Amino acid sequence: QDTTVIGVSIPAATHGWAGGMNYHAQATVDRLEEVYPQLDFVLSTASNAAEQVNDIEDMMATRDIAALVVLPFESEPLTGPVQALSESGIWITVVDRGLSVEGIEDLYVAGDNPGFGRVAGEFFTGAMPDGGQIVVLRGIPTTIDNERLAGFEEAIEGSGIEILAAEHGNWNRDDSFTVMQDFLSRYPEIDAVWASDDDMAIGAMAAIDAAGRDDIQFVLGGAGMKEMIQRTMEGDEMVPANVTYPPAMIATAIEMTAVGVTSNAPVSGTFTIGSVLITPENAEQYYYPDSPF
Amino acid sequence: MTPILALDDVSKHFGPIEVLHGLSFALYPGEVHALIGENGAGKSTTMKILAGYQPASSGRITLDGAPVTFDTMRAAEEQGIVMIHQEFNLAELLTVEQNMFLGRELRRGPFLRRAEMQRQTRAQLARVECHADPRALVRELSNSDKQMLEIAKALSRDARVLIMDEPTAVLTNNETEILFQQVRALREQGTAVMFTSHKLDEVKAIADRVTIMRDGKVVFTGPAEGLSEQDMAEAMVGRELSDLYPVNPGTVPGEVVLRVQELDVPGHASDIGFELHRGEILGIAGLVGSGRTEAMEGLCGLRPATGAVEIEGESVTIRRPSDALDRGLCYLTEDRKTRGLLLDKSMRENVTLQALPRRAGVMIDRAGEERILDEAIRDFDIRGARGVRVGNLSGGNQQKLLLAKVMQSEPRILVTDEPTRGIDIGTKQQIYRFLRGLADQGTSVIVISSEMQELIGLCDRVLVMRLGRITGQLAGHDITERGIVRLAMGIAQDPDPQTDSKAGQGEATPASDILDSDRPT
Amino acid sequence: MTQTDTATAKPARRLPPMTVIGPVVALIALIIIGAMLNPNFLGYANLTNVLSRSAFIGIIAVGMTFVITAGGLDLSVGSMAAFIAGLMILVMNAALPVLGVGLPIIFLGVATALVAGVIAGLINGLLITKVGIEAFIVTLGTMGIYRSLVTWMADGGTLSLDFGLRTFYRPVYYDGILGISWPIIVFALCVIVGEIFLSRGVFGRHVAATGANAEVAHYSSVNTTRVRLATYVLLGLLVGVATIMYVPRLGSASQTTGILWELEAIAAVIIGGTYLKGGFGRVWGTVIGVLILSLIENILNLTDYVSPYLNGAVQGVMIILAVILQRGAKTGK
Amino acid sequence: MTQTDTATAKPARRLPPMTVIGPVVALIALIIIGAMLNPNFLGYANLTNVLSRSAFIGIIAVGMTFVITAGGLDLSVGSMAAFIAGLMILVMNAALPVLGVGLPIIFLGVATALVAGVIAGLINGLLITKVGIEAFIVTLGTMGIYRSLVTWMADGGTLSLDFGLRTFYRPVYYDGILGISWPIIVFALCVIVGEIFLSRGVFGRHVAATGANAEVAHYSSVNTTRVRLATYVLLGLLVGVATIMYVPRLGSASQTTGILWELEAIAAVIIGGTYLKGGFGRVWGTVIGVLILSLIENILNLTDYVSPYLNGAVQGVMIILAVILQRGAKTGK
Ligand SMILES: Nc1ncnc2c1ncn2[C@@H]1O[C@H](COP(=O)(O)OP(=O)(O)OP(=O)(O)O)[C@@H](O)[C@H]1O
Ligand SMILES: Nc1ncnc2c1ncn2[C@@H]1O[C@H](COP(=O)(O)OP(=O)(O)OP(=O)(O)O)[C@@H](O)[C@H]1O
Ligand SMILES: [Mg+2]
Ligand SMILES: [Mg+2]
Repeated sequence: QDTTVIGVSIPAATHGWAGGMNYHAQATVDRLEEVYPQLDFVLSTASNAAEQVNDIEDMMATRDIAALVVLPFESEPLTGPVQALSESGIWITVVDRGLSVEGIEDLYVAGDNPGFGRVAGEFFTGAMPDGGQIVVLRGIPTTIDNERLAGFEEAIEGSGIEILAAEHGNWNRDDSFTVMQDFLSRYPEIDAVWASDDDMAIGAMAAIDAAGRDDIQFVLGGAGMKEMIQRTMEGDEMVPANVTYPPAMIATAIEMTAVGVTSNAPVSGTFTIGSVLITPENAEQYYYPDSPF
Repeated sequence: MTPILALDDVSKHFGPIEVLHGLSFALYPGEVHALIGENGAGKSTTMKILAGYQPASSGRITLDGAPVTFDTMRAAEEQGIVMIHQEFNLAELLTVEQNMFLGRELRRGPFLRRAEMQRQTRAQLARVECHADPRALVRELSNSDKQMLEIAKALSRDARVLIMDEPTAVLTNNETEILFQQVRALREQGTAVMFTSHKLDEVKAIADRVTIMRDGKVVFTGPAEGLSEQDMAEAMVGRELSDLYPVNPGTVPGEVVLRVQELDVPGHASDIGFELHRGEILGIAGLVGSGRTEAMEGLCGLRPATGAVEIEGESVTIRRPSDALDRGLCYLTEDRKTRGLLLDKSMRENVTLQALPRRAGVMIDRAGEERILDEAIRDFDIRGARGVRVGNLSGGNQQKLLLAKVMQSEPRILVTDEPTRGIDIGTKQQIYRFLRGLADQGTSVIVISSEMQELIGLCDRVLVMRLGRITGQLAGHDITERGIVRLAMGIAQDPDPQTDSKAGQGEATPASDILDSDRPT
Repeated sequence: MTQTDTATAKPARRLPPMTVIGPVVALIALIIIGAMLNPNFLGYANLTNVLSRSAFIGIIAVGMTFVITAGGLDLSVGSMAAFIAGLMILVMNAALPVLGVGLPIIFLGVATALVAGVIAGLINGLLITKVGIEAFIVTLGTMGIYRSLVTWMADGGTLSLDFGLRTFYRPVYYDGILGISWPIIVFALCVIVGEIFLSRGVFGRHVAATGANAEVAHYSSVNTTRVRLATYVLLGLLVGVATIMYVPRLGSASQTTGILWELEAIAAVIIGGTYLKGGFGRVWGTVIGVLILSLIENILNLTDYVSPYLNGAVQGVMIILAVILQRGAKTGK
Repeated sequence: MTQTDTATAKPARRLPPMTVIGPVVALIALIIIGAMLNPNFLGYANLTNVLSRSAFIGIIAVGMTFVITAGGLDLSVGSMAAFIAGLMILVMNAALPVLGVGLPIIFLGVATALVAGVIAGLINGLLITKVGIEAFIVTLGTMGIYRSLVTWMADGGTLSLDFGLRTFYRPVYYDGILGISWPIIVFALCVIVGEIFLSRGVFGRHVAATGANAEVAHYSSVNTTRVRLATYVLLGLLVGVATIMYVPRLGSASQTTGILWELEAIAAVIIGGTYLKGGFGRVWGTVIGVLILSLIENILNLTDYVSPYLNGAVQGVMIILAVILQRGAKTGK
């Protein structure tokens, strides 16, 4: 029996969210290989765009892939190579970050980065109707981070909420701990923190705890790390909410691709996985105790 | 006649310390000029100033009567002034040919003419009867080959002035003779040659004029004619020199303290066996490359070796130098620059380095170190500023420091390899007395030396090595140059010089010149 | 032979005073700048923050000073720290059901970190000294290996210490005595002991001798192999110590833990005046190097004058400037 | 005494054969492993891919061979490549309205890259040779600076070449002559010219002499300052060349471009047998080093035996093994 090979190319686990995404990719591949004996998967992780292009080229040249699930490290550099694959008749599933040319992919499972920022911003305007002073921790300098911040700024415009400062915490607990410590030294009065990511929120909260500051009302993270969801669920006032950006979207994409390749089910199109606000009320729905993230 | 190159009232100081005081000195075409003096007198410094390697602090340098300043060595070299340094000036990782032509490669456009350079290198080396392969790495050469390479390199530069700083220190008599032939040829062509040496017989043999320095001043300049070795020595040292070698008390040697059997140093020496008695000075003679150094380094745990070693009746295993040191066995290397001293460190750190674990335990007592250094400077008459980087000490003073360093670990068996290389005659005398004094106090001493007179004058007994094996031993009045040479050349397998004197004559042609030079002790 | 990159002719003086004053001046300049830019800069809280978080790199840099002085280099320390942190967390979490929350489990964690550090140092050291491969290559290799192992142990995610345990262990980072936090105390101890041993101990002398000229050291009965090995083991041990301080801070380890710590530690050592080619090192200089690096970051976070995108550029310029200041004397000639 | 015992004179071997055979054996072993694991490994498509993408690091590593042989080091090349790529893209995009799509704008981009590379190399070189700071520190500093600058130029995101321009420029990476792609051709040219100049050129000889013993070289009238400066400029130029090949491939530059290239290039140089301390280098060895590194990555992509989390570990082990193989002879003693 002929096996069909599906390539999965994703960024390496260089921060918590990506780690979760890696976990889901790996788990899905393992599971689907059992479910579909006729399918074979190639999973590779890259730590920059050039490496990801290498991986894709290798899949193409040596593994005869019939479909590619790709979460582009960056959109621009991956567009050309993925387009080349698409033109040679390979099924393309793009996840999270769209390519810069439309119509290349057969299936697009999209995260919504501006939406992620906007939902967070809307939470802030709701939680701080009288305005206030906040600090922002940003991720690794990338287009994604820029989009999120833009969405956030747009949402809080005119609400009286003022961003005192924004520095890069690189989606990293240690870096955000450091940055937050310094923010605390710098500003005697901070009302809230948009940490934009749960790893960074953990670092920031550790710094706030250690400083014993009680002026900060809450820290909003993002991406739905299980520890943070749990705290929201339990009604922790520091963590009143979260914004989803599920790393599990890669699992959805791989599954749909497997279905698309093995059957004639109509799976092509665009599936946007919007960011939603998690509050103590709906937190239970988003709590996956078994995920590493 | 105007001198080619002259110094006029030149002074030189390093920081606050003045090492040359108002030196005046002239070098004429077609002469061989020897510059001699005690260690640290300033010979090397003078030469470096002449050759443009270092600027003078004050005074004038004149070339063909006109004042010059050499900004770079290149400028000096363009004027035909070439210098051979006291320290090797070769890049060890490069080949012979690369070193020979370094900085003046033969080229065709941007490319090298390697075949031509190799050919010329071979030719230049042949001139000084050196047979090193032009493609060999310099670090694989013996010290004497390195020196011959430096000489060949200097000779190849068509110098008007050739300055050589102790060129013969690591050379054999034979090689020295080859060098001197070249020097005589240069003299014929009108080249001015200047050199230093602590071997006064060489000075006597080749120099036309002699300049003697003491403490950074010229104390004598004049024709070599009529100047005896004794005169030179006394002018250098500034005191009367009695017998160079100490009196051998001739006491009966004590019990055996070191017994070596079947010592093998792979690739260098094999089946080395001998005994060493308490209070004895044992010489080891042999041609260069006969494996003396390697055999003793093997014995002292400095390189891999196998064999049975007994110290003071106890069988011992020596795997690393610290094992040897624990047994009171200590080795003084022949190569002070790369194996002996940390050139970038001060005297204090060097002098205590070997003895530290024994003397200090865990922490170092700085004040104690300073005291040790005081003593060492006094006992070994080390001259040079106290805080100076050891690499800036004069060559001879480095050698004295090395000796002081080794003595810090209070060896009961001391192996010295070429202990007087580059040492002035006055200090040599002190070192000989020192070694004899050690022996008298019950220390056993092994002396490896390429100077036969030294072995004859100093040792109670001499072992001779050839091709990595001991070929015989001589004791007491049998220690003669003739006897040593025979064993070293493999002419006589029997240590008794009488029985084979006829048998050896036939094939001894290569050694005949040395046999003729045999002098009574 | 060790040929210094810069020096052709060597100055006759031993150490130009600038190499001593340089780093201190740079540090003072930074402190003044910081104080001018932000009044809180010199406050107790900020200074404690900066010093505490400098402690990890600082402790590692003390060990790195020994390694570099002996003529070596270690690129693996950052990954090693991440790996040890991950291992510690795994071991403590696994032992929790048996030992429960309490001092014994902390000691188990501490022991794990120290033993793992020593073994990791030993592996680097043996490959370098016994197998005879360049330190650069060995530690580049182990850097990849440890980084990869921690990713694998964490399944690509984050390893987190059990919450109860974390609460119990936390004070090791945040508390202290007399208002001085533990990391600062441990750092200070490492520095004092390190400085004394490097500048006045026989071991330190042997380290410098080995770095200055290994052959001379060998002929002086110094067991250079053992000395070099010991520096790597010491460094491994100190990475372990740093990790013991690091884990209670956030209670987690992931593949981003300790990234670029190696470069920061090496930079601190060199800014402090230790010779990269070996032969001379000083621990107190390293401390100043560490503080300079931390303060630059701190000052950048305390001000808005520089686009956050350019933080790296400012750091780069400052590192070069700090060293220029120190090498001032050399440049002069 | 009299004359040398010729019998013990060493044969004039140049290099222990293992240092020559070692890297080649490692490479062949990898090729065999690859071929066994996947039948497509030796296919035209895969080989072209591997060789083309090796070209960037390869071209840079050729320059790095010169720098290291002269006793230097450059940690900034990866960031420098990112910076130059960013600059090239900015310049080309800005010139587009004036020049339009066509060869002139490509030439403008090429010129930008080459000039920027030379200037960047010059800056590193001048700081190292004239100001006299350790290469490690200077290039660590400039590494941060370039990385930061590219982030800043891209405003934290990605700089992208105009799409039309990209389509026009793309063939520079993907096309070639006689089925050999341009990057491979350019790489091969750099290697051949580099090898000839290093092993047979006057410049190469001076580079080796400077690295072997700068003092001796200086006393032999080699202008060591200029030689060292020239190696950094050459490296900068080659980084420019590599960037010219890189930009058409991805059409973009961001702060992740060229990350860790410096370590990869240095590793390739050392695996190839060049001495990290300087004095001896060989370009052909570097090529083998580059290929070994690329093939390891390629082979890891060809198979599923290793968890992707452990790729780094496998690479680390392989790098160390490759060097052990080469140093085999040394270990023997
Ligand atoms: N670069 C330097 N810095 C400081 N002192 C120096 C330097 N070079 C030489 N000296 C000192 O100058 C003095 C003269 O040294 P020099 O090398 O000229 O002696 P020398 O006559 O050649 O002795 P030797 O016979 O031992 O070679 C010594 O005291 C030495 O320590
Ligand atoms: N540093 C070195 N590197 C490589 N080879 C060396 C080195 N030193 C000596 N050799 C080689 O080892 C051999 C024996 O050494 P060496 O000449 O030191 O013997 P020796 O009998 O001690 O003579 P001497 O002490 O007179 O030089 C020689 O052929 C020499 O070429
Ligand atoms: Mg001298
Ligand atoms: Mg010898």
